[in-house]
Amino acid sequence: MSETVAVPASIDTSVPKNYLNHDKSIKSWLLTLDHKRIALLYLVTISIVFLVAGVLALLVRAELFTAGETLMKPDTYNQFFSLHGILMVFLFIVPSVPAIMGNFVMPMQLGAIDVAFPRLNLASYYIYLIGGVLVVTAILAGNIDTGWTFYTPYSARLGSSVIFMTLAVFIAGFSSILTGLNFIVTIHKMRAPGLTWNRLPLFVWSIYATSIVQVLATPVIGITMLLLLLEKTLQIGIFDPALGGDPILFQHFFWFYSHPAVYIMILPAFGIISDLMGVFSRHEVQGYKFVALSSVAIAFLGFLVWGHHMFVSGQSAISSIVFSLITYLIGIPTGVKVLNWVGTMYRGSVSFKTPMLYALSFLFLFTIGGLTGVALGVLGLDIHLHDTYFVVAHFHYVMMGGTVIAAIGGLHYWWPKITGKMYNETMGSIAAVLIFIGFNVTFFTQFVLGTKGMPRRYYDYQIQYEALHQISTVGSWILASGLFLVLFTFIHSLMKGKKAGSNPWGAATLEWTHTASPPSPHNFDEQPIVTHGPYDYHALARVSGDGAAQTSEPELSESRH
Amino acid sequence: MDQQFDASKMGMWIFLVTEVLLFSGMFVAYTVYRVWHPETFDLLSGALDWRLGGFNTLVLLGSSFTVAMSIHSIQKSDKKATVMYLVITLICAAAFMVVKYIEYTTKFEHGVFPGAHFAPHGEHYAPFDVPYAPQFFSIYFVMTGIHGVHVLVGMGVIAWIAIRTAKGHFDSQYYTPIELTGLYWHLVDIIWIFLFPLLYLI
Amino acid sequence: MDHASHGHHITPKSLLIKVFGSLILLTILTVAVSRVHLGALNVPVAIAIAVVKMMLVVTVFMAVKWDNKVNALVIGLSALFVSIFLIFTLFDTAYRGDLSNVDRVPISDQQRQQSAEMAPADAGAAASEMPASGH
Amino acid sequence: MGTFWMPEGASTMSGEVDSLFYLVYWISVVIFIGVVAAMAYFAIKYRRTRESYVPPIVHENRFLEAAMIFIPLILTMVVFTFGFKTYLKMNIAPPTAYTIEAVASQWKWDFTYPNGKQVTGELHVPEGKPVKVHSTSMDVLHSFFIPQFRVKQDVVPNRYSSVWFQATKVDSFDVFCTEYCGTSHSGMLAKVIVHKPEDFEAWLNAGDDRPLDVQGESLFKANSCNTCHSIDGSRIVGPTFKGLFGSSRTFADGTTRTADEDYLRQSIMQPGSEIVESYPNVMPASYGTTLRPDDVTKIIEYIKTLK
Repeated sequence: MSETVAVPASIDTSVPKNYLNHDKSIKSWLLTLDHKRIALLYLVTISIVFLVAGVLALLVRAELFTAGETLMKPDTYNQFFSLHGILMVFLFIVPSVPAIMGNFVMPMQLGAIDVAFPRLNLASYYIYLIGGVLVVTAILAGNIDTGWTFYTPYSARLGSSVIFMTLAVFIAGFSSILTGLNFIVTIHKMRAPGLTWNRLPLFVWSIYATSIVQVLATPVIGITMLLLLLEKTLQIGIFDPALGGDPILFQHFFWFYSHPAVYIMILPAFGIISDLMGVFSRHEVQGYKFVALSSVAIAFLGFLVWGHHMFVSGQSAISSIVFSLITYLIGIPTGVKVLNWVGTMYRGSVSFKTPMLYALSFLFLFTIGGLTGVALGVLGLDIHLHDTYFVVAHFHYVMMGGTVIAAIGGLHYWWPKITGKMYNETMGSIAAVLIFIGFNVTFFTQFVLGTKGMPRRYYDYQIQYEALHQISTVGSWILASGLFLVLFTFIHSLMKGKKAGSNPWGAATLEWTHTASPPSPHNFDEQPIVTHGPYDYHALARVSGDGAAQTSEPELSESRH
Repeated sequence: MDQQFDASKMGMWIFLVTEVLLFSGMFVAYTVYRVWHPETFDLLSGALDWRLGGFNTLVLLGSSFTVAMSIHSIQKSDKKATVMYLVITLICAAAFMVVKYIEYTTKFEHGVFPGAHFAPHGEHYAPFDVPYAPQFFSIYFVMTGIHGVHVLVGMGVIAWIAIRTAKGHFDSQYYTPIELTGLYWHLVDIIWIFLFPLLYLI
Repeated sequence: MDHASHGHHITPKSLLIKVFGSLILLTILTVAVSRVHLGALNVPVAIAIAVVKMMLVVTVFMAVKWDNKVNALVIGLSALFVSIFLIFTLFDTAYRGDLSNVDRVPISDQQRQQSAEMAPADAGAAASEMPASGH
Repeated sequence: MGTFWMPEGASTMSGEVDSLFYLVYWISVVIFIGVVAAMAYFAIKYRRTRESYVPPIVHENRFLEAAMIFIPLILTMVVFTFGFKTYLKMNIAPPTAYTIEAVASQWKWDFTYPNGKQVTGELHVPEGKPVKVHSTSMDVLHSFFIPQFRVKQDVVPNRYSSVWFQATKVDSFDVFCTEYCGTSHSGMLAKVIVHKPEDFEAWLNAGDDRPLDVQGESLFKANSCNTCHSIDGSRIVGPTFKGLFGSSRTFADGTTRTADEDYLRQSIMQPGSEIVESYPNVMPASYGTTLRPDDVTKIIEYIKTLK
């Protein structure tokens, strides 16, 4: 691991030609095959979806501020919470990290010039866009109030808008499948010389595991939505009990996708956190192999537990027992990850830059989310907690406290690479703290609401729940102000940000060490050759020549053990 | 070139996996209803004509063989033979679809529709009006319908590939599109290998 | 990637023909077996023959035998996950109602059975068409 | 009055579920505090002081990694075992249980007792006796949930499912529907009223001697009519009932009709037959089958009083 990578000359030159400015025409953006530009197309589109779905969430919370009618009628409320769920799940959180950061960062971390199939990559984006257009059509057609789960027979009896919505989910699914396919092949075939599987950054490992889940699970939501469509149009009677079908079978179909899908949502976040913990502790990620393989283990186990959403559905006791038992097993690789992240800071050099603040709040929130997940897997206990606010709180802790927090942290981390500009560290930190506080005020109260028996998807509620609902709604305003401050920080950075160096964080992965910020259109001016692991800061220090004097030798540290 | 070929082929295999999982939903629905109503399903396989199904099986196996032969030929740069085999494949696929069309229309004429509209009449079909027969025919129509769509898509791609071969786009050095189309076509064949006994025979 | 014809295996014509022949024979066999009444064995035999046919197509026609091992792994994975989907769903549907809290038989079937018992004249016909579905 | 987390328990099962909850809760609290404390300690102790300092490599400790796998494995298996035992108890009703038939429909609960007595929106049960609620749904999925009893079970169309419980307190509690079922999902409430056994017998054998319009008012609430129809003139989902009787109705197709008793009966039994102008056609048709004729008369009597 001693010798040396010639540092490409381009990193510190001020050559203006980069992927952002080498061709500025609109056509060059809309028809681009460059994974970085496609990532930005996704970034803009997905941010709009997040904004819309987030505003819906604020309206839902505002309606719940008082018992009875506060702002809107029950039908409006039911549509708002359904659209919030559908948009957030199918159009925001599933594509978010893989499509934005996976697309932008992963090929560069591999030392590749692009993904394996650039045209397919662009096609995936447009397929996603068609899905989005269909969602808008469905909204305009009105009356989507199924929740994001589309349970039959309720969904099979609604108006034509459900047809558009199921089609939208079907098509958005294809985008997800093709992205996953593209990434798997890219990771297998496009790694730079010397980049063995043991030297892959953990972000790549997690994107790899995610992609496998995408490819294996998403087709099933496709066929499920197709069958639901046929149930509606031809009354085929597979899921509708009035025609001799079985509504619980629909739930099996739905959750065979939708449970692995929560790992599609959370695994990339794990990858971001691993990278952040390594870089901002300037320390090898503890138990690298365990962390990497636990992603794969979680991806696999994620397919064996879907029935834990159905403990009170009327499914057989045998399946409840099997699903419950396997559910606990997922806790183990997840626990391995959390403890290794904490261990990464041990004897490290911990910096409290904004991305690290997000990583630390991820650890805090995700631990709560994970532990409450175990509580929900307990057979006798889930009967009480099922379909209450406890579940709502749990998955927001995992999905928002986990994925969204990690995604925002990752966006801060890669922002200098993406735009070539630094953001304002003070504003970034304030936003991170606001989000952390707002999030806990909003959702921790919902755990209490849930154990007290407040059912989810309720427009109106008994007066004894009002105080807790009000705290939660106030929390949502703090959370929203934090998120808007993030948006403001990024816009401020675009207008007034300081120019970023090629490697402002001192990271050791290829996207920082071998490219400029922002990168050139083809990422690397010469093919990188990898000689050390992704978190080997000693090798980095030797190569770049600075800091060598302060480096304590690895041999020395071993003897100190 | 090799790198690209490898990547494309792996991409194709992964795509085939998604196809398998797509069909798996239908196979699960079939198994669940068969386990619940075994006698009904046993009885209803008799409603389908195994001779037509069997003929279609042979035709599809034949087309799989000719696709394999077309790849064999292009690997030896025998473009004429390649085009010939691809055209035979197309003819087989067309024959398959014609038989499928006959099967569908006969059923529709006798009121055998999927699901709620199931109202069989006529000497052959009337005895099959039993509980859960609509489920059987729903599954039959959806499975063979999705399979039929795959055959049609395959026909389009094979026609395009045949034209490109005739134009001389491929030789033993570069024939990735033919190989990938072949993989897809074999999968369509494999799905039918399972559909035939499950629906027509048992 | 260093053998003949640019690194690609050419499957011999004779082998392709042999496999094609076997597939035809197996198709005839599966039809023939289905005509014989084997009772509970009919379904497993039919599926076993279909699996053999699939293996032939996959290994020879799709040339997996000579292909990169990763692709074989990919196929194995798809088979694994289809079985997971099937078996875990059957854990519920085949054992629905194994505790006393859910009825095994849907209400419409219970009513059909009741009316069949009340009208013994029809019972014979109804039972031969749809005996005790749901079990 | 319950604790910070759980509401006051009122069935023989609630104590067991609560101890399960607190077992998981305290294990979780200990793990959580451990993780966060370690995180905070490491973050502060090893905070970056010199910008260019590269810390030494810490080699992974295989023993520690193995412990991370085995300790949680043992803990979770313990929790599983307890959860499994409770689950079986909650799902297997004692054979002696007193069975009440329940029918769920959008958006109400109808209960029928062994002696034929029918009640909507109120589940009367005796204290100290196991009670089994045997239920099905007329339309879509619903779920039967009583937080104080810690019981919940989805109610599925075309299939019977049941919950059982043994109440331990004479009091009344809420029954919630926890499976989303349409517009008035949150209005699909009922009360479970626990009597002393002798009071329960008396209730079971008593008729209702209140005036028809007063009974009608109870039915109006029990059948969740109030979630779509106001009595104060405001518009919710459907038309208000205030001043409805005797008024002239204009329909979507332009025709008009006076709201007499025949009209009201038809609107309840076949809600889609005449749609009042500017209102959506969303009222469930199931009222036509789940309401008894004399119930409809009582509701009409109640509407007559709303001037």
